[in-house]
Amino acid sequence: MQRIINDPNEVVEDMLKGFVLAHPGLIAATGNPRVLKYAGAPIAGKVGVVTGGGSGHKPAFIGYIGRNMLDAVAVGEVFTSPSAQAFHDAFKTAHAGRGVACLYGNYAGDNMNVKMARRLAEDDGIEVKTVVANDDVPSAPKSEREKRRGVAGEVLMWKVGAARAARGGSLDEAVAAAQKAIDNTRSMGIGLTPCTIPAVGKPNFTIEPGKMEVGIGHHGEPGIRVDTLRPAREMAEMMLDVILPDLPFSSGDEVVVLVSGLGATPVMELYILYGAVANLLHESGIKVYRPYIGNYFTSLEMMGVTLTVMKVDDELKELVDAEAECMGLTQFARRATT
Amino acid sequence: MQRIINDPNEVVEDMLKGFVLAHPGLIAATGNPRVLKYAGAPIAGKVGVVTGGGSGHKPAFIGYIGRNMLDAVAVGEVFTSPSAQAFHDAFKTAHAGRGVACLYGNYAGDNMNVKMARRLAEDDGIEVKTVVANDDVPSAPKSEREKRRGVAGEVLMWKVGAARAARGGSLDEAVAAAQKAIDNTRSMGIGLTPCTIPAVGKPNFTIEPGKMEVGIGHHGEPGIRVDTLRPAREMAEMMLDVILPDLPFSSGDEVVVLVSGLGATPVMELYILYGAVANLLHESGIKVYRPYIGNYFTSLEMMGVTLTVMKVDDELKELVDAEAECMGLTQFARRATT
Amino acid sequence: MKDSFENQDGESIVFNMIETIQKNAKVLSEIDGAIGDGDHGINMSKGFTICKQRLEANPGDFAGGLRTLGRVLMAEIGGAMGPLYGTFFLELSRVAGNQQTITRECFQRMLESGSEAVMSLGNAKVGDKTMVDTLVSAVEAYRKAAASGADLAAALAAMATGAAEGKESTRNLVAKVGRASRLGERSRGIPDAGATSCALLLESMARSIRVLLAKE
Amino acid sequence: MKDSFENQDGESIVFNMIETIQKNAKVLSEIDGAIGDGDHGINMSKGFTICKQRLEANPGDFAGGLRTLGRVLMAEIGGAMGPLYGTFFLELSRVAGNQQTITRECFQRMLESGSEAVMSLGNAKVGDKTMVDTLVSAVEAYRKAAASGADLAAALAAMATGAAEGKESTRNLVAKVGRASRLGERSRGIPDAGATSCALLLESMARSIRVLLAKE
Ligand SMILES: Nc1ncnc2c1ncn2[C@@H]1O[C@H](COP(=O)(O)OP(=O)(O)O)[C@@H](O)[C@H]1O
Ligand SMILES: Nc1ncnc2c1ncn2[C@@H]1O[C@H](COP(=O)(O)OP(=O)(O)O)[C@@H](O)[C@H]1O
Ligand SMILES: [Mg+2]
Ligand SMILES: [Mg+2]
Ligand SMILES: [Mg+2]
Ligand SMILES: [Mg+2]
Repeated sequence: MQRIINDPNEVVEDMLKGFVLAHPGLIAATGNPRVLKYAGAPIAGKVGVVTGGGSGHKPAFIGYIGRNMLDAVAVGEVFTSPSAQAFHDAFKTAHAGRGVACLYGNYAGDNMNVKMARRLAEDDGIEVKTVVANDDVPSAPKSEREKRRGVAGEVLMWKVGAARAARGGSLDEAVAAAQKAIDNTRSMGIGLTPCTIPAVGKPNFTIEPGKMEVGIGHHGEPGIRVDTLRPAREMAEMMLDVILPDLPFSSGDEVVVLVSGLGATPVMELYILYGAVANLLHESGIKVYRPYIGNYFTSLEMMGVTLTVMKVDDELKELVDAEAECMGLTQFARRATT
Repeated sequence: MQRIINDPNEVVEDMLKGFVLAHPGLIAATGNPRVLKYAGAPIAGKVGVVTGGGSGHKPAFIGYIGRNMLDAVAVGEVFTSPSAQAFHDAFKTAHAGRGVACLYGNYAGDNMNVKMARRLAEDDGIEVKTVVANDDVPSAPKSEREKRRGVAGEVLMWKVGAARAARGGSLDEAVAAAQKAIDNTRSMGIGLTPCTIPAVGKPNFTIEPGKMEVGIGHHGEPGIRVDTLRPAREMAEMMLDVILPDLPFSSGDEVVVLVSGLGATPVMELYILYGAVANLLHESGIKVYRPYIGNYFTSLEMMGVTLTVMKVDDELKELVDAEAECMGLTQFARRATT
Repeated sequence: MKDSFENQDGESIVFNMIETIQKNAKVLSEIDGAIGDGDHGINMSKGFTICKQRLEANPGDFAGGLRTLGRVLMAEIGGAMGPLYGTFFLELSRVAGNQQTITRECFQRMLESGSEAVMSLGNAKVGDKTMVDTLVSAVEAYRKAAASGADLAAALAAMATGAAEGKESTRNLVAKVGRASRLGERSRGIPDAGATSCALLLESMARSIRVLLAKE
Repeated sequence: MKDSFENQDGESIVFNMIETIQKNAKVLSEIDGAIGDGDHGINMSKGFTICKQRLEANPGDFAGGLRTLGRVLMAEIGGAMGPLYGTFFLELSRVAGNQQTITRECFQRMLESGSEAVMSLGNAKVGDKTMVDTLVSAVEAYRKAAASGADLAAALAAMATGAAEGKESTRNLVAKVGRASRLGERSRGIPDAGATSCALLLESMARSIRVLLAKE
């Protein structure tokens, strides 16, 4: 295990220490060591925007704490949901009197911990509403969409929900915007190598060289099949063939595309894939309104990629384009030169 | 080779296509397929700022093309200097009448190609001045500093030189600022795994599991020794023990710290390392003015890290803090919340 | 042999469960590693060890120990195990809380209430290859023994056997929830990690209580 | 056997060099792979192949072919090889450029001028385990043969032998520049890739010119 760590059981603690030191003025620690917040939070008059999830997905989740982004994040062990207590404390941290939008991914642990945390927050008189991301198409058939996992589409859900809240939206409005974002978003991943949780010390699944796991999840959850490794342009086709019919996306649609590496895939390759995706979308008459290419939601040192497509209308465009400042996604308000 | 590519001999072409498609309004193609430019370049009245280098180092080099950053970049094959022609065309592309600052790294190929390109540019009446980054301390003793390679410190050199040019600096001023930046910058890398050039198909060096190569270069150039893998805090100590005495950095200094992953190391680990670096600098009485942590200058899918430290005065602070917009480093002008 | 024990004497039961988890952490991780992600022992022993520190600083009775354990698991463990085991022990504690003496009937209510809470939170059913298989089999065995007139000690012995059987039953199941579900058919042949830890915990409780009952 | 050849007849010399590089691309990459980064054959054949296309579209004489080759390498190859081989062939072309007939003396000036330009650009010395070892040994052999009265054909034969010897000499050297320098002592035992390609190119030139000289 070729790692830059101290005690493998303390990677989350050590990472959080470094993260807080690295982003003064943007990130602040809180009373709960497993909760970080935006230095400016809670922001008077603003709906609090919160998420939480296991570690090992950088920039997710704490990398999206910031200006016009998330107010507080509950932090779990590597690939493990944060505790109910952490979610509860994150709610309290972000709450400025107008309620809290908890925008998180559909995993058994997260569902349970958020459920318990909401109960606790209710006792405090904090209104919490949730949006559960389920953009990962291969994880369940469309008829069971509520079973699908949340993957890189969460980044767009956060961006949109947080921008709505930053613009003065009510709790219902922020939640509605985030829900609309995720309802219009579909994703799919391809895994090329496994990854190793530091505390475990060896990969807990394998992908043979020359193979790829189509539809893999963000923690190595099983895909829909193992296939021989294909050229980037066939991978793009394969993913769009699953993603596009599911919403469905149709000719004339405008979309945001997010190509996120899983961690160890060189960024060069993400652009190669994007080139293929852009061509195919063009051929389908679908217009890319705005692409994001980079490591937005990773799985430690897995090689591979997640492709995410979100259909946008004027409202979603406006919210995606809003200025944002955080470790994972800093952008100026859209103008000619972006 | 678990890769997201098409023809391994065409990875650079394919990547460039995707990159141009991904950043409309920021990046534009030019007449030379191996030269990309800022969409707004050449900028009337501004000194052109150019670099060039081999591919496989994303965001370097083309990821630093942008507003208040580089105007044009010459692109080479993977780990191979761009041709003299590409440098020459980049100079012409960036030139707006006030000359061109070519800020590049100290590699044999780059030196030769820039030298030839300068000759060609002279014939065109374009004044080109160069700054050669040589921040990699382990690559040669201090007495032979001119032999040292340029590594992640180049990012700071570009940031500073480009900001000076963007603020209306003359060619001499832009070059002086970039030179000052690199003269105050020292770096060192540690490699944990090798990497594979797609066209070659297998790693061209090895690092045994449980070992680390101390002082490794950005293309796997040999380090000063192979050591057993150590905890992050010892790696930090080891690197600072080489970096700090070399400038030397002393108690009371203010520094910019850049921790760049080599590609496949999870970003979590970069923060763990930064936590250790920050503690050690604090103990040495050195104040971190601004840290950058992320994948700023990579080597395909190598695991490992480069630590870069730049001593800053008021001028360097001002230029580092300037607003910038590019794929690799987008930041708002420094204010309370950054 | 007594047929009940005092709530105030029961903290040792919790300490023994902690010791059991600490001792078996490696084994639990190995089982989880065979078909899951290999962290079950790490997750569990982390929570149980923190609980031990709390209890040492702040001793109490059986219900109090269970409450601390449940709270710590809920606060510190996260994942699915934190809320599931957290809920389980908080439910045991809630039912035991206002009882001075823990009788056979009381312990039965504790078990039933705990296992129902786990199932309603986690939505796992018997046969899904989870801790629920252990829990349901154990509670069933306890209930049957009690219904046929067994005393507390005998009912606990039946529970331990039922737990072991429930755990063993997971060996030939295919995982339907959790990380092991990745493997589908390949998850057959290895017992479930949560089912194993649950059996260890219930066996430990049965043993500890029987020791208390044997005391004069 | 003639003792000189016409510039306008010499383009085949360039075509033959191109073919040599294309045929040996795999071998060159393998040699580079043993102690360098394994791309020498790829780099070279890429440039030489582009040159071939240019020449086919736009035929010319010996100097013209060399100029196209030099320019393409300079424009398309990058790395250290682009400017080094680019400079080499541009220098050959420059010296040959205004000569209608290429004599023994002329070819000597071409070689000397080319090898000096390579050394002044790249700063490698004999013994650094680079193409310079081949080049210097070849030029030296040609010069010696010519000085002792050999005709062009014989001087070229000497050059080819000198090139092969120079290349062979790199086998037992430790690399001092370029990527192979990573290996230090371990680079011993394998010839240098650039030295190998340079010997192939010079041998090819010698062979092609001798064919021209033999023609009536
Ligand atoms: N919904 C559920 N209901 C009951 N038990 C569950 C459920 N999901 C998971 N489990 C149990 O959790 C165990 C795994 O725990 P652990 O390894 O600590 O967490 P993780 O699966 O997050 O790595 C499984 O062996 C299974 O018994
Ligand atoms: N400074 C130099 N002078 C002469 N030849 C050099 C020099 N640097 C490198 N070479 C030659 O370049 C060859 C390697 O070329 P190639 O593999 O194409 O490029 P790279 O080393 O960039 O991968 C070496 O075998 C050596 O002969
Ligand atoms: Mg786990
Ligand atoms: Mg090379
Ligand atoms: Mg587990
Ligand atoms: Mg090479």
